[in-house]
Amino acid sequence: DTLADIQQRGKIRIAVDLGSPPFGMTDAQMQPTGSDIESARLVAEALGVELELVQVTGPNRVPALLTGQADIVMASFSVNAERKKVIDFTDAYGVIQIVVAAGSGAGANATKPEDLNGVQVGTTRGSTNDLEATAKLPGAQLTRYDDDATLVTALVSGQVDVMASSPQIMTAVNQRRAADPLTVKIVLKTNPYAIGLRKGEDALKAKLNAVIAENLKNGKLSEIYNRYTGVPLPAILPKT
Amino acid sequence: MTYTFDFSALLPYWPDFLWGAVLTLQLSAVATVAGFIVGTLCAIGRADGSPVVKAIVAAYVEVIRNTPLLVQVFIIYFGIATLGIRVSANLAAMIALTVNVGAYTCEIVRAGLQSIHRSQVEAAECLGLSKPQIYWHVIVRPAIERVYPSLTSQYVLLMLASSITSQISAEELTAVANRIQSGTFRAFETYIVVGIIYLVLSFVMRGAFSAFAQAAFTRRRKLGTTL
Amino acid sequence: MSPVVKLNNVHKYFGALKVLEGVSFEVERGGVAAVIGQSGSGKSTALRCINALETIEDGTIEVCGHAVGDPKLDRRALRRDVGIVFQSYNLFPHLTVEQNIMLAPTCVKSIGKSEARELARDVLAQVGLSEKAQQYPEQLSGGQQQRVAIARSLAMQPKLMLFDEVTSALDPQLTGEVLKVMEDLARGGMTMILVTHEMAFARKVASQVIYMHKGQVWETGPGSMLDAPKTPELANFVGSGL
Amino acid sequence: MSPVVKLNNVHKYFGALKVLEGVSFEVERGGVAAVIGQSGSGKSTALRCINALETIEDGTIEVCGHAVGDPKLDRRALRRDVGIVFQSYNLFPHLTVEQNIMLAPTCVKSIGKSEARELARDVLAQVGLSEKAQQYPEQLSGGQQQRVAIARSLAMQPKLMLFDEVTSALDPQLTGEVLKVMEDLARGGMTMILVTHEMAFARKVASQVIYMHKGQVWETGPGSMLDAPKTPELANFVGSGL
Amino acid sequence: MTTPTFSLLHVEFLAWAALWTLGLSAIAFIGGGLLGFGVMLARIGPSNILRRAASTYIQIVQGTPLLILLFLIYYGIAIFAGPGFPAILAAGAGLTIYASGFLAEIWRGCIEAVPKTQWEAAECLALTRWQRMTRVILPQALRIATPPTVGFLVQIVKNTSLASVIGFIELAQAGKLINNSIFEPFTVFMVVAAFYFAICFPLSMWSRKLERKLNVAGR
Ligand SMILES: Nc1ncnc2c1ncn2[C@@H]1O[C@H](COP(=O)(O)OP(=O)(O)OP(=O)(O)O)[C@@H](O)[C@H]1O
Ligand SMILES: Nc1ncnc2c1ncn2[C@@H]1O[C@H](COP(=O)(O)OP(=O)(O)OP(=O)(O)O)[C@@H](O)[C@H]1O
Ligand SMILES: [Mg+2]
Ligand SMILES: [Mg+2]
Repeated sequence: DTLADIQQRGKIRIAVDLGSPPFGMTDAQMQPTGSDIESARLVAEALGVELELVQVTGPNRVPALLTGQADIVMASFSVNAERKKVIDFTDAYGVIQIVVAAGSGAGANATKPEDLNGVQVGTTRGSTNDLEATAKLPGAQLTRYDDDATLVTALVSGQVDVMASSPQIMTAVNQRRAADPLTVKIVLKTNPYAIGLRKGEDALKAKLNAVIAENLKNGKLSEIYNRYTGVPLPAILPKT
Repeated sequence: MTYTFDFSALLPYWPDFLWGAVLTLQLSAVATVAGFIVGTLCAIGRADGSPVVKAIVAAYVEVIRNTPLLVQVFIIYFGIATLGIRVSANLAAMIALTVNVGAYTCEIVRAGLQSIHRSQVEAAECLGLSKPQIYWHVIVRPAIERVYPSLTSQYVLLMLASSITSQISAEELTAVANRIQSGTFRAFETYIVVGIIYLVLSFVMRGAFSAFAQAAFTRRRKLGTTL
Repeated sequence: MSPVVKLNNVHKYFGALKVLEGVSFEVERGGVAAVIGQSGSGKSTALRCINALETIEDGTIEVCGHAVGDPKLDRRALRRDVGIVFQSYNLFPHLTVEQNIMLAPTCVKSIGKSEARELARDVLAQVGLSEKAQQYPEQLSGGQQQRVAIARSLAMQPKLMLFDEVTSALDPQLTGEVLKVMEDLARGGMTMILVTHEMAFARKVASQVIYMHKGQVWETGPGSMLDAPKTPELANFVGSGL
Repeated sequence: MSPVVKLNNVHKYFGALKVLEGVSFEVERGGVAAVIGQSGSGKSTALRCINALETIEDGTIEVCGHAVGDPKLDRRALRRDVGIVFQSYNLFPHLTVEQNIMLAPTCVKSIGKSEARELARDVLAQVGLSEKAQQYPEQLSGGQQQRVAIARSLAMQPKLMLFDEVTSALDPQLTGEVLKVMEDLARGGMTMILVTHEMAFARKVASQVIYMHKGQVWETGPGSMLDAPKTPELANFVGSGL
Repeated sequence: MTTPTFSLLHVEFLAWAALWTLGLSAIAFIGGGLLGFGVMLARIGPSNILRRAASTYIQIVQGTPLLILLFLIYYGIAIFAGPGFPAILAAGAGLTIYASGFLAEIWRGCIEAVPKTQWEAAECLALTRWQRMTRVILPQALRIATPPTVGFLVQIVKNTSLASVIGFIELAQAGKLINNSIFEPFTVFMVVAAFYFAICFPLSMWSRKLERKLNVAGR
């Protein structure tokens, strides 16, 4: 029972992805920051235990859980059916859209998935974005990077001009790509994201759900989300 | 141990593994050939070029040999783009691997060139051969034959090191593995399978190299000894 | 008839070391010159200067009409006319005997493969090694290797052959094989300069003996001069050398 | 008095190559056996078999009471009784002369350092190299190195010494030094088997000459047998060897 | 939100990360050295089974990309040894295994470069196998082994960069993190490369110097 373990050792190990701005990143002092990190602090505080951040990359999030590297994952961890087969999710504590965004070059006039046939589209390997883009953009030429940061770097440096990722990533890109900013062309999906945990941890899940519900109600989660992504959370989060 | 092994989940992905392996071999093959040419020319330049050429080659070799391939891959992939040239990840990977293995080839071939005794060159000079002819017939060919085992090892290492290019979206074997494990969530099994594929690839590559040696070096075929 | 080789007051230094100090001699067409002298007296260096393997500090060397000291010298043309054989054979280990011999004719004279092979057969027969054409150097004895080296030079049909102690790495029996080939060449009218320690051979074959001492030609004359040395150095050398 | 070494019908093959084909001989305590024969006749191999460096296919070898062919042979015990010196010295290059000599006594016989040093002095004196104790092998001439190798073996106070062409890498002068040491040993009553090419030495020192040919003992007898060979092979060997 | 540019702060951050790179290299070298020595002993030892096992081990380690090895260890440790294993141990274990495979082979070559006659001479002096090894062979092999060992150290330092893929923050990962926040890939990775060069180049030079010395002495 992970909850008992956490309480016993007085410390919770939360996996975060520092390569996924603005949810997880480092600040100017190279300290971890981002909405997920803030939310993780909230969770640790609510449980009354110390927080230990475990760094993971996108593709490593599920293995990190399954192999016990971390107790829970808070890394813009979108809920989807495949993942639910192997791990559990709490209620959502945020949403993330999957969009196709493009600059003025290739894909500038895209309005539907077929318009992207043969176009190079960057995404993050193994993420929900990857799965969604693979399913919905069968004709596109998907270019998969290991983490969001590398994707952003690729977009900023001009290695690719079209992305299938979140609006937050697009914002991060545009800060560095003033000459030819990306705009959203197609919304592929709106996904809730939630805390990931191993299956069968019902006590922990209940506890976390309570923490989320409370902090949604008191507006703390929305405030954090707003602070980092620039938009408030929707009033009602989709069910997970 | 709470983990149960399940390799069957990977079965449907065998074509992906296959294509990943094919791309890995392609990357290595191109880098091997190109790196060999670059390295050999550099070795000649370092042995016999003007002081400027020598200095440039020396700097190239030292910089490459003393920095990680991972960093070289990033610099080439993003650096080239920053200059405004867009290359595909595969091409960038090939360039990076070529640049990398070229430096190592240069060092190995140089050792081979140095092992050719001066008297061999003098003998060829005295027979009236021109400089390029001497290089080709008397220096480079036997030198390559001598260092062939080292070259083989280096190119097998290159094939293994090409796994790094997954970081810049080249869809080679390791990239495929990363993608499959995040689809199946069978990380450990995936990496075991991929590890075995790499092992097989390295045996295949060694086999191919020794077959090539058998065909190319007639003397070795006949006498069974190395130079 | 002008001489094939003519050295005039040749000086050669290695840094501070004066190896040749005014060497002059001539060899006529068809002549066989044996160069003798103590170790370090500059014999090899003189030979190497003749073939432009070393540059000289002073003096002139004329070989088959080429001015060797001239900076504009066409070395490759010179070397078509001059063959040289070294003590250490210097065969190419990665090539068969035949390939060793064919290399220069095909590369330098642009002779076709089959013609070159023909040529290789001829010269191999000349040195008595016809059956070794497909062997690699390491499969041959020292004497056989040396004879292949001679054949390789002969294949270029040089006007002048230089031999630098070609027998001193060989045991007496193998030496005999190589000397026989050289005798045949001399009888065939080839102009030759040979550095040798084999006094008996020099006496027998040479039309001219050149005794070098301390970087100079100390004494020169016909083979018979070895029996009646004029200088005490040569007397001493002949006495101890045999 | 039983023999120190007794070979009986020893067979030794390297793969298909039959190197020893039924070798039998004995050496008495205090005897000096000189093994002679052409290159490749199996002399070194016989010596190596005696010291269990090679296993044998058939026959028996008894050395100082050890049954060498026996799989349960205690090799270390055997080697305490047998010293061997090779053509190529095989000194340990990273140790000084003294350390080379002290190594085995301290390691094997557990003798104290100072006692071992004493011992080293003694054997070094015996081979006439007292002043070289602190040198490294590469600082010595070939003959000196060979004498150190002998001293190193002597320090183990073996009952039997084997010498394998210990002088053939040396020039005549150095050879003389080493032979002198061996003569002294023979005079001191050491049992020895020596493979040698020095017929004169064999004649002078050996109590018994063993002529090997094609992996067999072809002829054996006292030193004088060299002057009156019974077999044409030995006659031929003695004739050409000198 | 203004985007910061590359500053001294980042250099300092990289310098700290470089210390981790050094630490990881040290773990890998020491661990790999000990393990590699054992593997090497098994590889040249008298036991047939051990010899074959060691040889298989070496072939597997040398035939698998370090990246895959690291992934396997990272997840493998968690599976078999339970959770909570810090990344440094996974990275250290992976690099240790990697280094042991290569060092074992390098050292085997050096030991075999000691002439066979030295073994025989030692054997004929009745030394035990262990004494032969420690008193006669190893001291000689050590001299030969130093240059290639130092040379391999360079490989280890460079290859610690791969630990970044399992989230261990060393020099390469630090570079990635900085790049996340400032997006100047070219500058960042050039500086990272310079750090590696500053560590590796002196080692390379040292190795070459040793090699030259050995060649001169061996002549
Ligand atoms: N490349 C070189 N650099 C410096 N000194 C050299 C060089 N080649 C030869 N010498 C020196 O020049 C002198 C003459 O050498 P050379 O080889 O001509 O003598 P030699 O008469 O052929 O002797 P030997 O009979 O030993 O071959 C010797 O003192 C030798 O050390
Ligand atoms: N380890 C080995 N493996 C295979 N063949 C060997 C080996 N050692 C020796 N031989 C062969 O055994 C034969 C006898 O060798 P051995 O060394 O005993 O001859 P030898 O009489 O000592 O000759 P030499 O006078 O040249 O030393 C030779 O043909 C040799 O090639
Ligand atoms: Mg000379
Ligand atoms: Mg022998």
